[in-house]
Amino acid sequence: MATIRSRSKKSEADVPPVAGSGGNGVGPEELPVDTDTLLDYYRQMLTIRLFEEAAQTAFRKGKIGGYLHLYIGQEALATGFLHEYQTGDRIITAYRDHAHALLLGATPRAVMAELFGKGTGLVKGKGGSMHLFDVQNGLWGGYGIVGGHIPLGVGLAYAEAYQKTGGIVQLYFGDGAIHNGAFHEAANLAGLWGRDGMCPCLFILENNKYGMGTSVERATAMTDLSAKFDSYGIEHEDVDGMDLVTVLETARRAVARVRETGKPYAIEAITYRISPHGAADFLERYRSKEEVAEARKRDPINLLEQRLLEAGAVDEQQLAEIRREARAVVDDAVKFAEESPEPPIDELYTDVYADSAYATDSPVG
Amino acid sequence: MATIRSRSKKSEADVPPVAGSGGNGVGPEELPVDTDTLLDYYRQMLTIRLFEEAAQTAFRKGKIGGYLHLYIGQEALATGFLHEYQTGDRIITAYRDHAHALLLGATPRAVMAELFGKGTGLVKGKGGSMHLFDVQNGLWGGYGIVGGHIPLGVGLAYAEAYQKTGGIVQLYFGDGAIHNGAFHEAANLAGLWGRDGMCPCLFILENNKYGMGTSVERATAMTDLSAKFDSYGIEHEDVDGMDLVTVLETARRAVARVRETGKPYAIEAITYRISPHGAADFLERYRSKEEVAEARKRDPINLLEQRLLEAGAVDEQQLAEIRREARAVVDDAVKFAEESPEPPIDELYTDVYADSAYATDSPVG
Amino acid sequence: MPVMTYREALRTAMADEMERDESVVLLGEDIGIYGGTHLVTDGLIDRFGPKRVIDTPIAEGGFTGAAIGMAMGGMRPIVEMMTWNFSFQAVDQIIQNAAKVRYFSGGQVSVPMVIRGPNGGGVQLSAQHTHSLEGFYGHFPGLKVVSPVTPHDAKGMMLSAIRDPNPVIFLEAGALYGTKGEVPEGEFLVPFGEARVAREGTDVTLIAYGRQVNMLLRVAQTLEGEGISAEVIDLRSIRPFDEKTIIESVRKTHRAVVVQEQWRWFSVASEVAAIIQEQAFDELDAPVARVSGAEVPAPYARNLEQAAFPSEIQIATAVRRVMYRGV
Amino acid sequence: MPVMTYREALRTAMADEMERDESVVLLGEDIGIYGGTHLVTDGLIDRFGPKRVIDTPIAEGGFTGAAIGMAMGGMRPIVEMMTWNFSFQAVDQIIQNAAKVRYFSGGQVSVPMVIRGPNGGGVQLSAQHTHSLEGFYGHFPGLKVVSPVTPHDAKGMMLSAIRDPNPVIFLEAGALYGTKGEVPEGEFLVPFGEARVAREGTDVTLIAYGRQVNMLLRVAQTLEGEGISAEVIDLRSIRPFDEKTIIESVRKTHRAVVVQEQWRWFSVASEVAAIIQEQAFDELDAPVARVSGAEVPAPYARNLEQAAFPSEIQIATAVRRVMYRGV
Ligand SMILES: Cc1ncc(C[n+]2csc(CCOP(=O)(O)OP(=O)(O)O)c2C)c(N)n1
Ligand SMILES: Cc1ncc(C[n+]2csc(CCOP(=O)(O)OP(=O)(O)O)c2C)c(N)n1
Ligand SMILES: [Mg+2]
Ligand SMILES: [Mg+2]
Repeated sequence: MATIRSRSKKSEADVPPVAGSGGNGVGPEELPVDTDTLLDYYRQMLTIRLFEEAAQTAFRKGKIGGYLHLYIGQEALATGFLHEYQTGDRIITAYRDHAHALLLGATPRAVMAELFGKGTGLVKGKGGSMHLFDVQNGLWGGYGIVGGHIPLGVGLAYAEAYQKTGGIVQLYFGDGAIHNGAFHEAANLAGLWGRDGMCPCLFILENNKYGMGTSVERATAMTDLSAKFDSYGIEHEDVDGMDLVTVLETARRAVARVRETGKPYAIEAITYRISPHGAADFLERYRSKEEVAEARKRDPINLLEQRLLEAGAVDEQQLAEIRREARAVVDDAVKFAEESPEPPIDELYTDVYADSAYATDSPVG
Repeated sequence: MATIRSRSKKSEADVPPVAGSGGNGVGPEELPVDTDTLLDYYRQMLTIRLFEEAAQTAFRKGKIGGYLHLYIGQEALATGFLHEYQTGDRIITAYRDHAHALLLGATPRAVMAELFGKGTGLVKGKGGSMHLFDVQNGLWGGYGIVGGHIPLGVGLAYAEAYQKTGGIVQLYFGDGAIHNGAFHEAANLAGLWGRDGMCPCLFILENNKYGMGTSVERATAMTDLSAKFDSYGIEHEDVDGMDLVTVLETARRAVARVRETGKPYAIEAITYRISPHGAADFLERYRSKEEVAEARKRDPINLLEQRLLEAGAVDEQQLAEIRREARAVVDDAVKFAEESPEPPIDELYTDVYADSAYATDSPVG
Repeated sequence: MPVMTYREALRTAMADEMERDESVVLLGEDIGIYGGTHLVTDGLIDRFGPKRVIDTPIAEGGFTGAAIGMAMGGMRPIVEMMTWNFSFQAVDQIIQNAAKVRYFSGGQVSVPMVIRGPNGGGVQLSAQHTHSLEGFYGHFPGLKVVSPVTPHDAKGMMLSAIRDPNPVIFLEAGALYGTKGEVPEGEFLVPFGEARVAREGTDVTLIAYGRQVNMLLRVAQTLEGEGISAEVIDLRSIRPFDEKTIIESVRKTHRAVVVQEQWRWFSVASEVAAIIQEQAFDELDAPVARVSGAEVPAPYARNLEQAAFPSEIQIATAVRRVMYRGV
Repeated sequence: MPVMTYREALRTAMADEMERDESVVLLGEDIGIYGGTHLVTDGLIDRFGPKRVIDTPIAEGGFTGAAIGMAMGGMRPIVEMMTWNFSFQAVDQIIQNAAKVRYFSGGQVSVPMVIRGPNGGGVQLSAQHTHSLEGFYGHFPGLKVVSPVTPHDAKGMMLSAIRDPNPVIFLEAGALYGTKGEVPEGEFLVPFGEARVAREGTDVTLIAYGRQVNMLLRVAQTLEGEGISAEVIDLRSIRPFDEKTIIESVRKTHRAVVVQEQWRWFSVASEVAAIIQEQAFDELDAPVARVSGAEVPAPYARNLEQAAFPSEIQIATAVRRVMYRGV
């Protein structure tokens, strides 16, 4: 099935180049990345956006259960960093994971079917929105416990180095997770192992200003979050996570650095969660409508559209075509999900242990 | 029973003054703290030393069970900081806690009896070496899980502020504990609560160079441990923990600051564990004999003795008298512990719940 | 008697105690400005201010540990676990400190605190967000563990929990926050360690706690049509545990079925079966039957999740089996 | 057969597998330069170097989580818990990730790892350092949990554990590191899920695991003098669990006593009693009796600690009770 990935699927030998590596002084009129690539990413981001809006609608209709966390406002971030994905790399993130799955090459059909809890879903309907896995395309999950996946990412990075795969780990986590002990213990290990080149791990802190309803300012007295990496001897920088071009440039440098050195490196990406925390969290007492409206002005998709238009790289008609195409992909995914069968009941008892010979399933004793 | 505390027992109104509050430029010939106080502390430190050496002997004879962690080399540290103890303050530390208990006023008899597991022990023989508690004198324990008591200390500090007691918390922990998530989560809370003056907590990091057999350098890539408090907006300073006079001066300023502001503050005390990690850990592959010998040159008790002698504040005869006295106190404690009865078996079932009405003790079903 | 939801019953109990006793404070993630993700603490920050309704960072171990310190220091903190699934991050604090510090201090300190939040599954939250932890926490001396199912007990047991001088693990029926019931006004305490006979019967004793009690009541109704008179016992309190009510019932019915959402191995149902065979061996006409959750991490898909939890059909089948009715 | 200590048996198994399979690595506190606080890993850093014998900071959650990541990534890490008491800091990683990630990834990943270390009490380590966690971890599907008592099984089960494609909780009998026994050379695997009949008998079945098995053997000896022939079963494996061996034995003896160091409530002994009454109800001549640790945090004083654990006298008394011999 169709994926939303770059038309020219990347391989190690064939990473689409990001032009203008200097990348500072990027003004709205000049585009340091080649236009085809940007247009392709525009299409991907838009598809993700429409995909998630469709998911939200389905959630409201009761077709999706559990929790549903949308990435609306943050699309440029994963898009920019996953641009640097190479076969063998491992990507790991929290529960806000739809974009990561789609960008890495899971089909919209399989992802939507997973949200619908269908047997055709990316993880057979067993994980749902929070637990997208697509190991063959580099996605090592989707985790629901804040902070809990961070040590896993550091261990995956050790494995990359130990096995000399040349791969790195991209480890995504939120501003809320940085106050969790799991982050600190893992970052300390990363710093330690990195001294010997044994931790090619890129920490990507998605600072979207809130952990659920708690702003960064109300969660810590020291709000320069990336500076917390100083405690572990891990170098870091900040990036404007709303601007795809800037993200692409930063990602290129950062990923190359980690790949070369085997040492961890950290990025704090400043972004904003435009959607509510979860699709069911309509009460938003912790922030004002004005604040959200203000943030929308820097919506990464609009920002990119603006740039493309201003640079004359695209016209309204082409944009309409891209929108139509994205909409069709999403509609197809929803239809597929709707029509797919539930997982067979036997699936309840599979995948508990890796050696299927053994099971302890006797609920009725 | 006799305690080893200052002859003139302190009260809030009556804290022995530390002279020469400026305290910098302290040379060996001038003593900025009054001589009687220093002599008193010399006596206390010596008593602690002899007490622990006696405990070690008893451990080797099998009279003390479990773990026994000695404070040898670090005595100046607790002595200096607990000088600032005022009624209502709360002191909390890890398992290396004999000095803290003795300095706060537990009798050597009760502490030694605890180590011997006797019913006359400080906690009735139920806790042992790692769990000394003497709440009426301000000692809120003795804890055995590395990092685990740090959040408790922060909560105790919140309670002090909430109840407006004027008290503060002195929270001791080791260089090994700083890599534990519990430290980071608690320090972050302390920083946050401190913004509103709700966390009068003095963090005292006892950097004795090793967490068991792991040196600071092998435990983290960023070895300036006190700088880790920067992540939480907590100010900090380092102190030479081997020199009582310096510690006294630092303690005075630090405690006053915490008491006035209700904000946390942190001290990294540079010290050295001369004794093995635990009394049973005779294999010391992780450090050289030379290193330990070198450290012994700055043994805090010798250092103080030297100072007192050089300043002419004491002569050899007086020192011999103090030694004799300290020895007598320790001998008496050992004798008391030996002769005390085991706890009555009924004690097994008490203190599980605070409402004794209820118990679930039916081991034989 | 006024009718209120389970959620309101909890909130009323906490607010009443906060009015009465200044040492009671709340801590947790988003319990203040956000109002609590399940709105249990809604409005309390406005009434009691941010020093008593403390929003915390996402650090369950840290703030639970701090609350233990507060409790030792003379306060009465109530910690909200946004859901009990997150309490695994606080297990070290709960077990190593809260449950034991009284003992290893030789009785010098106590830890009067409540840790509360929704427990159990049923809304497709999948593996990391679905646990029933009664047996898990109930194993440890030093803790008390309760699990009320009615709004009445939610209030009465919350009042008891707050006043209890020990750490109380308060497992709320997360799926039932919106259910309504009669709740006495003012101060009334439901004591711990007393099971509730939710329905009287003579042929078989059905035992559960939490939302499975409601299932048992429905099954009992069904069985009545088959001429089986089922007694339903709501344990309410897991530690302390009311052996007496169960044994008395089994002495009458001679048969028992225990139902739980949690996994079977080393669980509450194991213990109940063990106790009954120990204390009513000669009275039993059939082995005690157990119906538990499937031995798998909770799945997401609705059909799988439903299959993972005890169903009324499974329970009825188990009852018929212990009644030796053809199944 | 060569004779070696329990400690050496474990070390041999790990070293052999490390020779055979480069993906096997060790992580833990002071397992390298220090040699391991119980010397189980002594010398291994010299043989295999610091990239395979990894000394960690004191951060059980962090390094256990990292090891889970390594296992997912194709390695076979063995994590040492210096003692299992410290594993409470790693519970979130063990339960939320190690036990479940295979399931919630729909089978896309596996977690072939071992977490090992000393478990149980008996050397006056008091409340925070004394736990028997078989039932605690055994509750969770996705984990395997074993507890060998002989040097023979220590080696044979460690080999099985390392090769197992699942996370294995390996609970060593901490008090027995120095005990000696015959251990076959080379590669031999003791499979999980098979209990061991440590002594044959006809009158009563005594069931335990870990160091209590040795007590049972001594009690059986004593009882022989009273004309009671006791069969002793060493469970060895807690999850998977060998119901068959137990039931077969009880079908023969008609009586059973289960002994454990852990607390009684919601424990291994609860489950064993429940299983026996479920599957051998008509065969039982007396209720299954349980002897467990006292329901208190472990005390320090020697006399109290001794009173807190099952004694041979208590066990013999329980046996006489199920035999209806005057007690
Ligand atoms: C340990 C834990 N505590 C609480 C939660 C509930 N929870 C889910 S998401 C969330 C906020 C996380 O914020 P952040 O890390 O900033 O990620 P974001 O949602 O902003 O992407 C919380 C508190 C959880 N999943 N895990
Ligand atoms: C969570 C935990 N892990 C491991 C241990 C075992 N242990 C006891 S003391 C210790 C070293 C602690 O070092 P540090 O904090 O520097 O204190 P020090 O012993 O030097 O005073 C370790 C690893 C423990 N008690 N708790
Ligand atoms: Mg966030
Ligand atoms: Mg140290």
